[in-house]
Amino acid sequence: MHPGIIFFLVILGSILFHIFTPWYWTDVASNWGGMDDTITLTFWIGGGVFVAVCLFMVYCVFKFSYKENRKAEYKPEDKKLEKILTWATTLGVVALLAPGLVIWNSYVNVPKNALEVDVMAWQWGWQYRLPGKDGKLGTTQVVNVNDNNPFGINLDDPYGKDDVMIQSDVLNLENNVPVKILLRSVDVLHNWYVPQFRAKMDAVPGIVTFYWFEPNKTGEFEVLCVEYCGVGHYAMRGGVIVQETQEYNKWLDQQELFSDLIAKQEKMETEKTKLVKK
Amino acid sequence: MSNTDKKEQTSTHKIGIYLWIWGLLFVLSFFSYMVDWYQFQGMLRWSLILFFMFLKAGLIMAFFMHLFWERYALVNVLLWPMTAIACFIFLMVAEFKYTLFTRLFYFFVGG
Amino acid sequence: MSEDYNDNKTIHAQSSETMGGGSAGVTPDMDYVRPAEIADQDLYHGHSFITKWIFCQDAKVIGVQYFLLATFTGVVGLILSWLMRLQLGFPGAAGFVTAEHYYQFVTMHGMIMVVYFLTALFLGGFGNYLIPLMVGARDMVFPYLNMVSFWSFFVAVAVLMASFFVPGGPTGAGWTLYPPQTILEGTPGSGAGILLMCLSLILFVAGFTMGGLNYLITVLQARTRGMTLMRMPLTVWGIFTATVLAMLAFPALLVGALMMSLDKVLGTSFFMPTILKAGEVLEYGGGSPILFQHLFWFFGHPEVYIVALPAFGIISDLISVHARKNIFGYRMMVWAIVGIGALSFFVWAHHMYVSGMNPWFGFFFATTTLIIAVPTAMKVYNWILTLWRGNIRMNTVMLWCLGFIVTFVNGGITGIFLGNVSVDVPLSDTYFVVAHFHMVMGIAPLMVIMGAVYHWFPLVAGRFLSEKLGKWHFWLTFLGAYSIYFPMHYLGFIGVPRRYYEMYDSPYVTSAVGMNEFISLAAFLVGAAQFILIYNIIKTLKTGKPAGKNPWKANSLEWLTPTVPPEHGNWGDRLPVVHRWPYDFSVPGAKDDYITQTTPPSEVSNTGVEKT
Amino acid sequence: MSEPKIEGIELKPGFKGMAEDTGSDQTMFKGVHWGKAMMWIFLLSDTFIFSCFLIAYMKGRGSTPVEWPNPSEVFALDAFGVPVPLLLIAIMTFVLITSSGTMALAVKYGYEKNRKMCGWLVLATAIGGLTFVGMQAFEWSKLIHEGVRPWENPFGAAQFGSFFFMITGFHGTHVSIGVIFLFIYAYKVFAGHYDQQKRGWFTSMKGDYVEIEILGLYWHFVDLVWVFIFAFFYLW
Ligand code: HEA
Ligand code: HEA
Ligand code: CUA
Ligand SMILES: [Cu+2]
Repeated sequence: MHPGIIFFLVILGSILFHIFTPWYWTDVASNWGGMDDTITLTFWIGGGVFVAVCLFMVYCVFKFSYKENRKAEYKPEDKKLEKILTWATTLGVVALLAPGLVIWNSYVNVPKNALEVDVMAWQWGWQYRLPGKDGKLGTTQVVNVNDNNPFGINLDDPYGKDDVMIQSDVLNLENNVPVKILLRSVDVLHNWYVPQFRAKMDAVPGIVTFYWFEPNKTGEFEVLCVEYCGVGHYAMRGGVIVQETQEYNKWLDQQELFSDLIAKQEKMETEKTKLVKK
Repeated sequence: MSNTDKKEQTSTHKIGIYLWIWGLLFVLSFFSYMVDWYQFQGMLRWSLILFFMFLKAGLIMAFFMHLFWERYALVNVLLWPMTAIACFIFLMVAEFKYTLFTRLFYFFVGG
Repeated sequence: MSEDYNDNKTIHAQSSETMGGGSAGVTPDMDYVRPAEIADQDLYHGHSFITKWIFCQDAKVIGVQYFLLATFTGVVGLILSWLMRLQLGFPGAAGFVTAEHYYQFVTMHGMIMVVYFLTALFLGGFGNYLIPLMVGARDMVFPYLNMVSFWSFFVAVAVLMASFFVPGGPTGAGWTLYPPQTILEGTPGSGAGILLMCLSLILFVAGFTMGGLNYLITVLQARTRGMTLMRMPLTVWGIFTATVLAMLAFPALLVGALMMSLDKVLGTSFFMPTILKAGEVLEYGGGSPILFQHLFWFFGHPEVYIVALPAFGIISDLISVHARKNIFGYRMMVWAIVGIGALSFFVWAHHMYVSGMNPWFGFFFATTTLIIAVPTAMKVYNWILTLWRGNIRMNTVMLWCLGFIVTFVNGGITGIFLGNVSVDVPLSDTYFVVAHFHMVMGIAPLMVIMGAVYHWFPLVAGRFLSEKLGKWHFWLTFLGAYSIYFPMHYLGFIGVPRRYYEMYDSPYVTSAVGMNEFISLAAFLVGAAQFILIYNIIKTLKTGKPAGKNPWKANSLEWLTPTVPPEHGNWGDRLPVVHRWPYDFSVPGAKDDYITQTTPPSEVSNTGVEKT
Repeated sequence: MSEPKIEGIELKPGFKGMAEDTGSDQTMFKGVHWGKAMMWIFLLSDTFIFSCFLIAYMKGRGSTPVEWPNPSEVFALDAFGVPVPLLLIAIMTFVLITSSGTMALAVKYGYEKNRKMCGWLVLATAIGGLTFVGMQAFEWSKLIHEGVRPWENPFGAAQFGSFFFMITGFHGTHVSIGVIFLFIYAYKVFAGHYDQQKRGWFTSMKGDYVEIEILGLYWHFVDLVWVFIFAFFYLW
């Protein structure tokens, strides 16, 4: 069999695989559908070039296979052709880059009304913190983290007192409300990623990173840690539940506040001293 | 590759030029020391430091390392790669500012 | 001692003669080549077995040494990839592949394949063997240093392999070695393993620097008469530019490795912020993990081109020779190589789009990254345009070339996905990335290596490798590898993250269990197919068909040595004199379909060669 | 060093010359000895190493919210009971520049094949280098005595000590290697190896005074790096 045929079948197979594959994106559940569109666009342009280049190659292989008496063309350069190709490629690149940059611009510019969520990562788990009534998260420091202060909130920060603490790896979000995810880590790099939301960012110890999205489908989603963080990396999962406003508020009301925790501790403290006195 | 014939009279530079540069280096070092001595601050300090630094570096490279007398082929090969370093420096300045900002903003009360 | 050297007191009086044939004496004007400006090189000739084969200063022997040692590390990397695939396709099938071991295997696999296998093989192996021959030098300019370079590499490999046997095992931090986890418990091999890794890398860099200086100065300062830069085969251009990249990129790795070792050993906090470990605050604080990532990728991105550029160069030569046609757009090819090399220092943070660096960098790096696609695209076009109206020999070498084009374009296009910053966001750290870089780095350059082995084996060993075995080897490798990595992209789409030991309890992977098994089976097959090559080599060394001089009818100098395989000093008494580029194939009016680089114009005066 | 002359071509100056050199056969750097070209490329690579160190230092210093120690106080030295800022550093700079000057002259006399002068000047350079290393050792021990460690220091940000010891240590290593070679080369000059074209240990090349220039390049580079360290570490 002529090798060209096999190469041809490989190309054909790739196209067919792409068309009929059962494995593709999960349905997007956030505002980042634009990323999917850019991917589709890249598939069209990039895939088109791939197919064109390979088919041209296959054609040459058929047409110009070795013959004793044939002499190849002698043509070191073709300035015009090279120029056309350069510009065509540049055009393709611009067509890909432009939408990409536009989306990135909206990715790094968080809407003002976004709800800030503090996502705290460690080896190997997650917990979350929402701002209280004041709408602001308190500042934190890793050195403050202990049983009495699981988020390491700076005690002298007034904004921190009413923060909502969710010491579970499942986070609830309100549908159609933009959230700004503020990521931090107490030990190594992690990355909080829900494939359906498309967005991700590393949690880096020593700084706070962010990204935002707006969930637009209710349901339960799995959170994956997608930055290698040691042996437990593959098991570092969490969850997100996107709910309509009512249910969300119901859930929110049940959560513990930092001030509750402080009060509880103080109570325990006084009881302890009472016991000791007795 | 001993391509210099023994008898060939290699013309060298006059000793004066070396002594001049030598002297200049001392003077410039003295000046950059004075920047600290007089505790200049802010932009003035920085521009003086960098000015003296580049001047000294330039003199050493140009005259002590003979780059001034080398052919352009060598000079260019040596200097162009510095653009990569320049880019690295430039971006890392932006990076440290950003890091410092997030640290102050999220880790310190009132930040 | 001095009788061990050939002593060239004066510049050879070659100025008025040329190499071409027997027409000694008068040289026509058109054949004029500038006289020699540098004296012939003095070489040290080994006498004993040790100086001839072990501590040998002949670049060709050093090249073979590099090649063999790199292949050894490649086989280790291959076996590690088998173990990984065993776990991924059939979890639990090999009980000893625990999560710890899995991560150690991934790390060592990645590092070995990129640095100790491909870099060493292309630059150390092919570079040493081919550069002096192709530019018409007697040897590398500093043969002694060259020898030390290989032995540093040897020690580096030994240290690396030793890390398998220290307590805690080799490092399992991922080949990117991101701190803080690299040096914290919770990552396998965070004790001795990581230190040995850093040490080994530092040794590698030191050794490579010695070799690299040799390659650069040989190309720049030791070419033969008539050999201008624009008459060098693209192989030399590729290796040369890759070496430049290496000389400028490895420093960042060296610094990163050193600083990380200090963090580990002395407890400095270059990369270590305040860290809470098991409820205790460690004695670190204030460092910046992202700084390491910048240093690593300032090295890491040029590094991937360090393995790509030699491949680009070599493939150009192979295609041209076997399509019996000049490489199309040579000038453009050279500029593209140089341009890609230069640009590669300005794109590094495209590996860090989601690392939490300054978000504005995304714009800069996406733009620079996509710009690289343009020169790369020109190279691709020129390869296929070289095939156009050629006279293509469909032998094994050509098959590898075609396989390279398919896989490289495929991988390059997926690179474009990743380079486009917001498209990278969902794809980063998924199997899409794994598929991208195996296609473009694991498979494409490997195709080139294989093609190069089939192409130059007759030169090195004087015998042809078996075509029949070669074709089996090719098809199994190409089809197998393609069916590993093409479907793997779609794992990335459904959301399977990389560096996952297993995730069978997730909805993302349950639908792809079958695909994972298939990929693993293909990987076993492809790996096994490599032993066909090894068998082929061993068999050929004994019984292969003798090749004779210039069996492929190529033009470049390495085929034109007086003896085949070439001896120490390469050229006998006289250095060759070059009159043209190496791509004068199928020139109209010439009687053969090739004109070697040493053929003076007067001998082919009636042909339509272009002036080069 | 001197204008190269190549039989058979006319060497043009400036960019024209650069284009022609690049386009010519055999060598790109016309008249440049292999060893010298190698040293230049090596130094280029080494520049990248030091640049990475300094960039890392800049990034580290710039992004720490903790107070950075004031170098002008930390490195002050008591002279007659008064603390003089950066005194030791100033002397070290002085010594290093002095040695750079002697080296430059050594190269000059080497080219004039003036064995005696060349030898003495190389030796002087070596001694200058040794003095520098000695003073650096003193500086280190002083700081260590004051409680500065790679992992901590009493004056402020912990990274101060880390970067200080690492960068000056790496530079000091370069100086020390240079000193060793300076002594070796001083011996070789005095012994007349370059006049007799005796083959070196590392290479199959014949000895030549150009090796002094190569060594000189290295030594000036060490000085050059110090200029940057001085500016960024001590003056910032
Ligand atoms: C040989 C090695 C090699 C090569 C050549 C490339 C080439 C490219 N790579 Fe790849 N890459 C790697 C090896 C390589 N890469 C490795 C090892 C990693 C992962 C490391 C790790 O994290 O472990 C990686 C990861 C990686 C990332 C990070 C992904 C992530 O972690 O999130 C990105 C992002 O930008 C990227 C981009 C590119 C681009 C744009 C190219 C371009 O150079 C490709 C250019 C080529 C083409 C574009 C094809 C030919 C062109 C045409 C046919 C013309 C038509 C095209 C258009 C009009 C668009 N690569
Ligand atoms: C050049 C680089 C290279 C090569 C060739 C390979 C080859 C292979 N790789 Fe790998 N791989 C990497 C570089 C490479 N890889 C890197 C950088 C990583 C990232 C590590 C990390 O995340 O830290 C990685 C990670 C990686 C993963 C992801 C693990 C994870 O994220 O959990 C997987 C999974 O399937 C994998 C599989 C394979 C397989 C099946 C092969 C092979 O089986 C494919 C077939 C191999 C061959 C065809 C040739 C082998 C060659 C020889 C044996 C030499 C013979 C040569 C002569 C005689 C001349 N590799
Ligand atoms: Cu946490 Cu991976
Ligand atoms: Cu890259």
